Amino acid sequence: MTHLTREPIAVAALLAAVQGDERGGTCVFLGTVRSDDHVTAIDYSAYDEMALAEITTLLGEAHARWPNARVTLQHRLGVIPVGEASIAIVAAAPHRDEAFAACRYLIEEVKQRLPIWKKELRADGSATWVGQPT
Amino acid sequence: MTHLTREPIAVAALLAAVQGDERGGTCVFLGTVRSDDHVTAIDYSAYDEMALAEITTLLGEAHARWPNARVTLQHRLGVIPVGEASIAIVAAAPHRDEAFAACRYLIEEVKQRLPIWKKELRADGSATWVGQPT
Amino acid sequence: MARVTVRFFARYAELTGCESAAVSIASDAATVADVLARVRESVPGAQQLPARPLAAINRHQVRLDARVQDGDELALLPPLAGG
Amino acid sequence: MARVTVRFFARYAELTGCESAAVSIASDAATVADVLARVRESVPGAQQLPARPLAAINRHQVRLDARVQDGDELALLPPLAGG
Repeated sequence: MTHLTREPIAVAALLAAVQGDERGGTCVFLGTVRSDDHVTAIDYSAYDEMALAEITTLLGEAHARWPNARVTLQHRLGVIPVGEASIAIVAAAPHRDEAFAACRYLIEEVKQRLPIWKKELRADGSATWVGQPT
Repeated sequence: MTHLTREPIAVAALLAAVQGDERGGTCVFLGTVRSDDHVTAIDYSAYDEMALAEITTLLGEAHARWPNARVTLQHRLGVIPVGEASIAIVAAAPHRDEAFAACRYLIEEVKQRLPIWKKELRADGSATWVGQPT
Repeated sequence: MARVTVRFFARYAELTGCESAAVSIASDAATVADVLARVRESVPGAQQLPARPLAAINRHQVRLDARVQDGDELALLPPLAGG
Repeated sequence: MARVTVRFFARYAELTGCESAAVSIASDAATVADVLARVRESVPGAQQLPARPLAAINRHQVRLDARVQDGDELALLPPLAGG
């Protein structure tokens, strides 16, 4: 499982990586590019080596906290058109409480901790870095 | 979108039904048959007409509570082998809080309110109704 | 007189060997409990139904003291286990 | 003397027109803040970096008073926006 990709995210492969006969609940979160404010796409970039290390840390934290859960995630980089997924998180667990909790934990930590940046691209050719003081 | 099916659930079709350019967060819950206690499959049956009416009610409640969310679900009936999904719930919303909340609401209500029953089938030919006082 | 279609599901259908039964009640003010009592008499195996099963009239859950009317569909529902 | 590789990402790479720069610091006890001061002098556009950017040494976030050592990779990180 590669956690950073420049291709469209294949959720089926993520599901296959974590589901199993003992895990009856699976929670998936998909973050997709929104069409807010005339955005047509977002260009995602990363400090790849640090992002990968941090993803490994995050997944380890989730596994420590919910030992019966299996979790994985994939973040897409590059130019992602509106409507396509930039991130997919999948958590499978024996019961749904753990699956929801692990999935939610991971998306919150991803947003706080991954060295990834986004530049919104608009139809008029303008571009804006997200989350930057201007 | 048919909410009760006797075929394997196609999550992609459910996603397509609710995702959209204004909805950046999608939460999916999949309930799959677990291999607990030598179970090899679960035979799901329903009071179809009432289950369909109740599903429509539930989806309406979720939409009323999270007006920006789009939600759908599909419940599979018949004999479902271990590892395959009996239910899929999908909620897409502008932001992830609403998507998680609507998805979680629906699975809890489904478990409480749908007139659906399950009979666990085991390799030795035995079968047990789930949730029955014995 | 009220003619009611009684439907049995899942384990209750197994207990009675029956999916649907027509039941007639003379009273103008019959309740679900009255129909249930009649069912216990007339449908073999129905004695094994629990004392107070979940019930729905015309696809809406009701209490056992709810009134039934001519033409109603009364469903007897084992403990719900969807999902 | 410490030789440090400084990496710029996203908007900071745009401001400096640079992805990576080698910086040498004479002090044995140099901090991230010292390297940052040197970067502002030597890399065109780096004056526009914020006063206190996020920083990581060898892929771990650190404070600006963290020590840098010879061979370190110091990354200057715009506000994180993953997901």
